[in-house]
Amino acid sequence: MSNAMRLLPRWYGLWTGTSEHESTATMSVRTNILPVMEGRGFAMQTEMFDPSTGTFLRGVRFALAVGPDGRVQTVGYSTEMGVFGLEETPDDEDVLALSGVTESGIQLNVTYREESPDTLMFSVFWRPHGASLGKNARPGLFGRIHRRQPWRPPAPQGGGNPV
Amino acid sequence: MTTIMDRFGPLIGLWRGPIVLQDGRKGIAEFSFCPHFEGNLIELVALSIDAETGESQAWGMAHLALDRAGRTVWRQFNQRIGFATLNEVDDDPGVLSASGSLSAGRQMMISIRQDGDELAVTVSSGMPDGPKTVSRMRRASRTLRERP
Amino acid sequence: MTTPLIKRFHDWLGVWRGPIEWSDGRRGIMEFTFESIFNGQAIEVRTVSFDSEGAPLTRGWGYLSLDRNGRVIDNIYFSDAGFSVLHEVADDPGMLSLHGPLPGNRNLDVAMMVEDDVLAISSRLGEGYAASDARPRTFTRMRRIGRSLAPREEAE
Amino acid sequence: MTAQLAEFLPWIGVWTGVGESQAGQPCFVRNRFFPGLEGDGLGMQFEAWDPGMTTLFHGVRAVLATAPSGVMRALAYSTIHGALILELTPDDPGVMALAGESVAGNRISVTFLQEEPGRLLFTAFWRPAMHERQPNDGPRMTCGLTRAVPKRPPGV
Repeated sequence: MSNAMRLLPRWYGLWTGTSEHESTATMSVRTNILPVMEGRGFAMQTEMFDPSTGTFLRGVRFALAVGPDGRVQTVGYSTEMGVFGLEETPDDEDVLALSGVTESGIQLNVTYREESPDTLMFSVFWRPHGASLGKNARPGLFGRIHRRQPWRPPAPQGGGNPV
Repeated sequence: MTTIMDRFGPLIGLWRGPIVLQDGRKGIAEFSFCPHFEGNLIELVALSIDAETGESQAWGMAHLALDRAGRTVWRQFNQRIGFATLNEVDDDPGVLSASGSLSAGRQMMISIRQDGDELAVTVSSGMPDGPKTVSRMRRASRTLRERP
Repeated sequence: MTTPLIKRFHDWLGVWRGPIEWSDGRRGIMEFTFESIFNGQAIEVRTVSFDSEGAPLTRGWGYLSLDRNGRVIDNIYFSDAGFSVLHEVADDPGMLSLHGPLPGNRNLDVAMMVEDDVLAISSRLGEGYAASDARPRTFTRMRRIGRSLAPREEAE
Repeated sequence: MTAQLAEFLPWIGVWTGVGESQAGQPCFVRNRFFPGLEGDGLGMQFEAWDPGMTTLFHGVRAVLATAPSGVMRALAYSTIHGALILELTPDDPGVMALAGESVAGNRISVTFLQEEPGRLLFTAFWRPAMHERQPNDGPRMTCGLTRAVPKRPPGV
């Protein structure tokens, strides 16, 4: 079984955290991982915001599924790069690795590593298609997201309530 | 309003109706178009359902967006042919037609004609003159039929 | 990260479909979708039934959650009946039985069970306080469609 | 879909902003409106986080629908108040005002007000059941929300 179809059911849920963009800006990240197509595929829906103003900055939606030829690929769209199709590439057993070329001719490499059951580290490299990836190239985007339970009020709802 | 929503905004919503699949099976088709990222992307979830048992006969998803040059791009998956990227081809006004190549020299073609609360869809994914999937759906958000 | 609610209804999560005949004679396909929300704090339930041409017959929406005593609360909207808050009543293990008031001095009973990839539901819309058992019930048996949508634990 | 519900259709999409919770905490709010009940209702997903998005202070999933009587209500699940049914109270155009009681008896009020085409003002408050029945003064949550519109830079 591919890493994707083994890891994604485990990663089902709402994840949030922060991301660095080309080591210049820090963004808040919200990623929703959920089954689609009646559980036969999985979607990763990510939005990134300016943490001080709450303004939306960029977003990516993709769905992964197993094709008739057994390859795991995506239907995907990024507000920065448009429509894209990525394919899963072999990697360590706790890593989801995807790569491909976007419609705007950008070579894209995306990885999610499970650091713990509720922490994922992700990185995204991009470069013009055909250009080589420099030996110590830094990812354009990298960060950590965490899956947590919502805050619950102490019973009864009269206690110290942050909302 | 984004240019893609300008053209395809009326598709947004859920459609359902009879379908005859390319392999001859009959069922109920369900197409759900939803806008994302302020209408820069339209996501389609598609299903064909056996009218007797409710089992899913076919399923898939697609992304409809504009490329850098402003052309409509249709990136899709369905369980029979897998993944394909289609580009818009000329057709009558108000009709979305897109085509793209598949493996082994096959060609995929989809055309969607929306007219008020009616949606006509034709899909072929074999040899150009091969059998097609054909469906006529109606907007599902109509008021419910009165209970007897 | 499993919650008490997901531990109990883990197997229900996903899409279910099957034929239905309403007590008033309408016939079609019934579909239920159970989706875990807020990392398992509640389950959103979306329902639709449509006839053989795809024309919609009924629509519904609900939220399953646990009250402070660990019993199920199910607040629902159903196009034939309106809004209600249903509370769990005692029944056999594995069976979820819910009861609640509806506007207009009516009430709703629902019993649901999942067994071997079949979701069986029996429901009854009743009038008045006298809970006469002669009122018609609507039964439906739906099969799981596709795969379970349950969050998978670290080690199964 | 009723004309009253259709009035809110232009709000479909994601809205975000930073504001202050009823307890005075700074928070980041994300709210999404989407077609629900196959287009016969309006779905809502509301999340109030701390600015760094490490804690979900309050999450709500809901659908606004029309009861058979014609009254419009929001069926909801809140991570704080649990199962809710709130009534859409009559108000000016461009205002969605919802009010009701939770199962625990807390009184809840939620309002979205369209200030400009791309801007909503969100306010909400809840009062414990035993709180004396005075009008709307007292602390509340407020947050200005703007549409999440992607900025497509040239090049990449």
